[in-house]
Amino acid sequence: MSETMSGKMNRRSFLKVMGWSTAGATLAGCDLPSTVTLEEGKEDVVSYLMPEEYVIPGVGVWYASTCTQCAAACGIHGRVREGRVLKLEGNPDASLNHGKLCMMGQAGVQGHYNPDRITSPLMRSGGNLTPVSWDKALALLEEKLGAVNGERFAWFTGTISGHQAALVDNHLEAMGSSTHYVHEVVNNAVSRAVYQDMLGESNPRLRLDKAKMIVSFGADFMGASVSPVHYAGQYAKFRTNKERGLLVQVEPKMSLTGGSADLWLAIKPGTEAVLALGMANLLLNKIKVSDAGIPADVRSLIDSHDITKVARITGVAGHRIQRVTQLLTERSPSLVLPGANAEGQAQGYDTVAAIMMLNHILGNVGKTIESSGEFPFPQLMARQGGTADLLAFAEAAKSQKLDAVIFHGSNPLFTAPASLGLSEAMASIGFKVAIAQFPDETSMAADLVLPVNSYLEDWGTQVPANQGEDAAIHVQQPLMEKLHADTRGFGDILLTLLKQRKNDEYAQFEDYYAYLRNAFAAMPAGVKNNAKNNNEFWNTALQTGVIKVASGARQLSSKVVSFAAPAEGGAGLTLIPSPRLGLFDGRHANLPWLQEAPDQISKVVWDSWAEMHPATAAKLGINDRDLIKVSSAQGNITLRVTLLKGMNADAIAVPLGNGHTDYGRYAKDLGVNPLQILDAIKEKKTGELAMYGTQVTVKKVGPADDVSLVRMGASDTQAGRKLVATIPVEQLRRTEGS
Amino acid sequence: MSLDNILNHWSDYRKGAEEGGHHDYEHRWAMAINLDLCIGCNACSTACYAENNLAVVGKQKFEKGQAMHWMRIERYWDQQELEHPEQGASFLPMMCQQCGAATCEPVCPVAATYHTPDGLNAQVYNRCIGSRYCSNNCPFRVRYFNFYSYYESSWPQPLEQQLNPDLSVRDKGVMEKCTFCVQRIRTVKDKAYMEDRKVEDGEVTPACAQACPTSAIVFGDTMDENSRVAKLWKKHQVERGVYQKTRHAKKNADLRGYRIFEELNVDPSVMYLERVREDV
Amino acid sequence: MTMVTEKDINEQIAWAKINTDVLKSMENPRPAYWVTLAVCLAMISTAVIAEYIQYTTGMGPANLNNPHMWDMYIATFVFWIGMSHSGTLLSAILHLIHADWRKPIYRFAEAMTTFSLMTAGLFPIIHLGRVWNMYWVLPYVSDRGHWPNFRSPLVWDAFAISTYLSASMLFLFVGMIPDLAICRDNTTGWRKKLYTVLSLGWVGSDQQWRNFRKIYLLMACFLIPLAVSVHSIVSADFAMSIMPGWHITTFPPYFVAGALYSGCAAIITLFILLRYFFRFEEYMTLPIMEKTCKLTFAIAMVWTYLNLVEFASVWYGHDIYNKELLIAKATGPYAWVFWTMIFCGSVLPFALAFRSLRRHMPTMFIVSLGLNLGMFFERWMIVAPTLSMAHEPHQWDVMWGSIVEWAIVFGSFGWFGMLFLIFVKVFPSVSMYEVKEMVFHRRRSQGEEDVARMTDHAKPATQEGT
Amino acid sequence: MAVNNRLINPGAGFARAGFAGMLCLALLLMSSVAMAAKYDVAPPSGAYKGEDVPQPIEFPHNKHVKENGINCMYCHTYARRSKVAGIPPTSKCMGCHKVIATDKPRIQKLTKYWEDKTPPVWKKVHDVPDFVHFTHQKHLKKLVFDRDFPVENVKEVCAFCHGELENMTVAKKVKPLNMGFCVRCHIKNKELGAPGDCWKCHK
Amino acid sequence: MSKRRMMALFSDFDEAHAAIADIRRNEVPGLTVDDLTMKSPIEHPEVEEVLGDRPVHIQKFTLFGALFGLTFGFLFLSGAQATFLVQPQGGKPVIPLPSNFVLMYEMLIFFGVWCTFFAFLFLSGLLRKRPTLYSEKVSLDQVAIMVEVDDSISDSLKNLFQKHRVLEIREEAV
Repeated sequence: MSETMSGKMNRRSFLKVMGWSTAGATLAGCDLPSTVTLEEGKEDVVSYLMPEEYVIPGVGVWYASTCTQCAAACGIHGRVREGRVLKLEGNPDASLNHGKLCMMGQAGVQGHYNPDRITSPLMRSGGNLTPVSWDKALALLEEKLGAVNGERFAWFTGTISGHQAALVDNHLEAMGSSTHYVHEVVNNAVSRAVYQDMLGESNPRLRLDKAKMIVSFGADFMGASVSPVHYAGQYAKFRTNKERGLLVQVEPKMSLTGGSADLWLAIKPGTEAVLALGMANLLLNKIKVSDAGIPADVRSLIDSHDITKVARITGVAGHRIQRVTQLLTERSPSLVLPGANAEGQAQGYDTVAAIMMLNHILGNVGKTIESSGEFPFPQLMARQGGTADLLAFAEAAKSQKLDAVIFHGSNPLFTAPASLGLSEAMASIGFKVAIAQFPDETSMAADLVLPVNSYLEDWGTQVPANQGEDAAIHVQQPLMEKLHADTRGFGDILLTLLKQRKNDEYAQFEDYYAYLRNAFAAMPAGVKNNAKNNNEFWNTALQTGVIKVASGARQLSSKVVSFAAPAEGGAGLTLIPSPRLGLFDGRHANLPWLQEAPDQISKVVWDSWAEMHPATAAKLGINDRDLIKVSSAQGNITLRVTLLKGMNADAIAVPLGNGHTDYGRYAKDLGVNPLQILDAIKEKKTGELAMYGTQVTVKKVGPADDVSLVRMGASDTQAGRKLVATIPVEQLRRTEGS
Repeated sequence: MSLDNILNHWSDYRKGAEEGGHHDYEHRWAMAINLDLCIGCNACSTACYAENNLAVVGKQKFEKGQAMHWMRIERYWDQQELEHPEQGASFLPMMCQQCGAATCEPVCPVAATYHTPDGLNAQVYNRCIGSRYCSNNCPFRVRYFNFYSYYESSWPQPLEQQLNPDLSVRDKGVMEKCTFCVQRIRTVKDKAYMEDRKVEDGEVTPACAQACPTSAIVFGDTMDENSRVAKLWKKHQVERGVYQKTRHAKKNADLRGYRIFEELNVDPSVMYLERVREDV
Repeated sequence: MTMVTEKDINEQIAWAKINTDVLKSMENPRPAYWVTLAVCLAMISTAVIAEYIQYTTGMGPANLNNPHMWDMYIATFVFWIGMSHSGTLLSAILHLIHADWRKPIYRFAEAMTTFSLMTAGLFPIIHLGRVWNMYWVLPYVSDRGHWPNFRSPLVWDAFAISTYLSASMLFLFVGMIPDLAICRDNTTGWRKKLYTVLSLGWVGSDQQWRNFRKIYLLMACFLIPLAVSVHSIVSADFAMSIMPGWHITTFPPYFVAGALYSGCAAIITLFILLRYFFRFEEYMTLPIMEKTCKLTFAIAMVWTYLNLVEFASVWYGHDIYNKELLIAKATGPYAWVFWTMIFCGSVLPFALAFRSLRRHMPTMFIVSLGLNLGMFFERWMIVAPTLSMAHEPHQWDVMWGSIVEWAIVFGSFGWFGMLFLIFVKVFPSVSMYEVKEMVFHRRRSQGEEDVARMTDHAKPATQEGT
Repeated sequence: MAVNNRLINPGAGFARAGFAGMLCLALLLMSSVAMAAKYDVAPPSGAYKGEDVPQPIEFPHNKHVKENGINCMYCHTYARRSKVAGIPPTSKCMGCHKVIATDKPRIQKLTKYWEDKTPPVWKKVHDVPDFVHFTHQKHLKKLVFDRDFPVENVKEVCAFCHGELENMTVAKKVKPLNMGFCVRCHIKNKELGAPGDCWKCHK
Repeated sequence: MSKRRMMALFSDFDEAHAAIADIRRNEVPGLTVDDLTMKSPIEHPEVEEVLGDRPVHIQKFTLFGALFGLTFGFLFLSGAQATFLVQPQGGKPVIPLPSNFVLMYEMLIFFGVWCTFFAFLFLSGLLRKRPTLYSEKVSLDQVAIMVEVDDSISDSLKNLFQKHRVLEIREEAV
């Protein structure tokens, strides 16, 4: 790959190819043939030194790779022309995303070409980070990591998988440590725990496409979730099935998925379990579905949740609950999904368990919830994260149990609630290394920053935690030469780290590319799909970007775990720090396309804002676009409010993403970060952070202002026009059959 | 020559849209967008930014209404009277509808926008003098004007390396709009020409249709009867041409296909399929 | 009740006095003149700075945006085009119908026509995104085989305005030739040289007068349909579109009426100013003022009628977009502009129906300014609300312009003022030869036998009103 | 055919000389088309006096083309496969010049480039603006391959726009390559299917 | 025989009128009305009673200009449209009659006006050198009669002028 790129056109000539300057435009308008506007000898053109046969100037070539914009790891194709990657699209060979790509994936190129990337190693000296050479940086690493006690060393990453994950494990082992904090703000860690306990598998396949009805308890599966493109593809099938699927979304704040629901119900935050119990009550006691496998304590909990009580607590009308429950039995198989709102409570585990119990009662397990099988390469599987590790890390840092930490792919200083006191705690860690692409909060607090290649210039393998129809390893290959001379691949850095510890073992690998070639060669023949030799296997893998692996068969169990009686929601306003498909947990705040893409529901751009129900706002004397102060016990944030009916009256939502104090020109000092004011409540069973459990008070501090809060779209209604026409499903059945 | 030409082809030159216009169309690119599948996720819009060198204008200019999103997702709330939007939102991907009888065309003083033999509503950036009449006469409001020169501000180095060399970066004073990714059409047509064959259905996919996670957007050539889009148009009995024609063509009023502002007789090339609602 | 019939002009006025009075008005500007000119120049320079900003940075600083691709620039363009119609009306129509009371006032009205056209012509250029390519709208020979789009009302505008500008300038110029000869004969220095060139060698021979009469008649015949067509074409900029509030059949007559209306209002304003500053009381007499006012009132009622027709047809029509827009105009954010327009355009002109008011110059001055304001708002109400509330509700927006935009709009008034101020000091703003003709014919028609002795300087010029 | 007949505007001549001139021009055009019947392509007309462009290596086109009879597409190999003709990769030069004329200073310079692994930075001589979509491959297909024009004589077709490079050393622009130049040729060759649609070239 | 140019200034039109009437009645032998020119500060169509009908040709040029504008307009527009087929149609014909008529109308007036103007310049003898025999009074309030006569009849002509209370007679030799 890198050979093909060596003869790329020189950069200046690109600029000229692209730039349509004012002067050019003006001259181009000139009409007289005598004043020829095209000058010869002004532009440079650099020939290839020795081109590959398939590289033709002026013709774009698509290369397969893997997206790392979120943890889903979709397969991508990148269009490369004259040595530059221009556009990313989904890889049709990847069964995870079937050639589709979400907005975050599309914007990957902007991360790659971002003007604010770190372009050389930075070392802290005299309080400031100053550029140093790699030699110096590596020498410091060698010195510091050599001196550290293995037990006081840790890695802190985001979701990580594939061979990089294996190498991280190896490095930890070489260091004599076992502490690998994996942190993701957008996660389903609590659900995974429940799945593990109830189904015997933490990442079962959720077959939305097989369901005839979905009841989602705030699962924003098409929005900011663990694999949005995959589930959106399944949703499309769910909707276009012979019998059009019915989506009921129950959540306190309308999510992207909620926007597409047939029935959207605003539930009081924190009362999801009550509703689930109420529905179970109806199923068992009214519809008389069998209660096989339900423990007695749970059964009595169910019986104590009669419909009137449930309706009162949750704020969901009784007849709605009855109707939805009725439909669930009529439209089998169905699927009941727990979402972030259900998980992020002090009793998140109980809530998810109550919700998943419905699947058990309805007999969905095995029908719409399938086993994802035994993945044959456990060492490559994704290390999925949550917020528990963040809390653990903060704890460890505070109690001074860490001397050296390497950060990669996660930004805990941004995502940690201020109440954890992480920034102070981290100061106690003697040596903090950030392997980072951007100057984010965490890397700017590190003692040593190693600039890493973007995923479009790097080698790697990714294993999606939630696999598509076929289990696969996704290959990540550089789509172009490094943009900045002084950045290095993550795998290469890992190898360097390992060579510093166990040189004899890793000296044979010149670089990560060599390591991967070797690792691929060592893969069992079954995976190689009858490739004649290792080279052919390698080339095929690069070409398709996907190595399909047959996963071993496995059966799901379906048992209901015991759980405690659920809480009944907070008394005041509950803060919902909602992640958006786009800026996600804030990692994409530096991508201007995503900042300029309006929020799907509230249509706000380039800002942070609070969403409230008009009735709540009226009670508090707040008008649309007012400046408000949202205060929790931990602090407050000041931002503008946008009134949205897609809210429960007891909730106030502040989307995540903005509020960076560092992160390049597009993100810095824009908006506020609601994570900062979260209470550090722990989920009782899993130790995750209960992100949706913070009670806040809201006060108006400033008048409405049209200019400060920018919303796309002038009208909330179609004003009598036939823009989005709607038909009842019966009509669809009439015309297109069912 | 002119006089000859006029006399010989007079009747041709007097043909309007009703008789198919003066073009012998090579293609008539069209779309069908299933609103029941549109989840409003913005993937299409972002893909459009990536493909078509769209400028990012920033908060202030966005506030002024100077954003450049060729493809925008409009979000409407129906059932305003309810306390909560119980049927969710209504999303509408809106881009240039490539009208057959486009109102933007006849008003351009310099013929910078015109109809191509591909059935596209072309915008020749170099010819545009920025009178903005086209945009004023567009009922869909999908033409975007370069109120500033965005080259420096929108693509600070090295972001400009991402720019697609297959189409221009527009400078200030120029109108622009969705082109159905004409550069992709052009590439595919060139390829087909080099291979002495016709363009196949599915060979051209605009960035938005390509990206759409739910495949709500179907793109193709309505002149190719076997194309997916032609079949969809036919199935939903939406015909090209003016309102009266279409209305009479529609024998089954229950069918979901419709075109926005059909009554304005602009003959859009985008057919939407109605969103389906199930009352619970 | 007996009405005192006053004479339009004192026919006893001596011809030499006419020459002296008018020529005197062209000399020795008073301080007030320089101050006004300086104000105009200041307005122009502000506008030039604004235009420079706009030229270098794009149309953005004018706060134009997606729904409001046009705004005050086009409204002001229409305003000035409308303003230009009065000169033609007074001159050509009244000439054709032999209403000789036009004679003392048509010259400045025609000058106003030309200058407002020159002002109006700037706006389509200013509002272009790529000004440097504006010549592309003209059908010129190109190596590339390009032509403009003759279907576009903007191209019609280019044709119509250039035709109208050249025709009205010619009309003004031709009508001024005998006066320029007078100037030539009574001046020295650079003025003499200028007038010698401009008078084209006019000597007043019978052959010249005969041809003069013909060309004047012919041009008047051309100008009337031209004037009507020009504003119809300007209305086509809107009426040819499909936008609600623009796509209206009555627009051409409505525009023409509005044009004549605003033109007449401006004539009254300038009439009063000239009369006051140049002491033209003997020429710009109250009876002429009254006639102008009556004409204005008549046109105001035509305009009001057409307005009501438009409202009614929209109200009873089936076009929901149009109807919505009408309601929004009257009740939405632009309501104050709309109702000011209605007040100034339809209520205020009733002041013209009162003789005592008509004859009270300060009142008339204020009323005429009110009418002008109303007509300016009318143009605003044509352009802006449609754009702010068209078919697509997602793109609705209300816009109030920016400093840059308003600076250019105000600057256009300075530009017009400057042109007019230069004109009144360089060219005779009252037609001397025609006033003489008027006096001559009036005397003759009254059967005065003693039409001789026009050189009798001894005869006192009766002060009007005494 | 019906389309092509009417695609292009010969109207530049129209206003150029009024009605009479129009008719004359029609005759002229027809006759010029007739004269070009040998190739059934009417080559574009127009001349331009280009500047001398200094190049890192003074490449002698005449030696390669005229004396050695090397086909244009041997070096500019992308012309038939892409929109750009491409500058030959250094490896291609070295293919011959590893052994041929290695004593010449120019070749030594070339060898230095090769050894340094830095291709020479040439200056673009024939350039169309960045907003123009011009494809060599389609022109070659239409003018050479589809016409059964002898490929060995392709230089005659190349010369339409690039001039007679066999008589030049370093390439020099001798045709204007502006829009009028393109359009005039497309008008003349409308029978051959030269398109007149703006969006064929403007991007 | 030598000739001389004479200019007689009258204080008003009626006297000049009477003088011309006398000349018309051949009161000065060898001089006809066709030889004289009247100059006046304002237009006096009444003078035609005695000067006789002198033809005016401007309107012919006007007609020509108007017709030219009309035909040229149509041919030009449709010619350009028919050869420039990227004409943005918007579903309308390539040669749209309504808009072409509008432009033809404008061109009719445009060419009409300019032809008329140039005809005026040409036919009124403007843009020529002014005769030296000229009085500024003519542009003020006096009426002049210009005549070029043989010396032989100059005296009788002067007498005639005197009879009509001429204010001043200027003469110059040719």
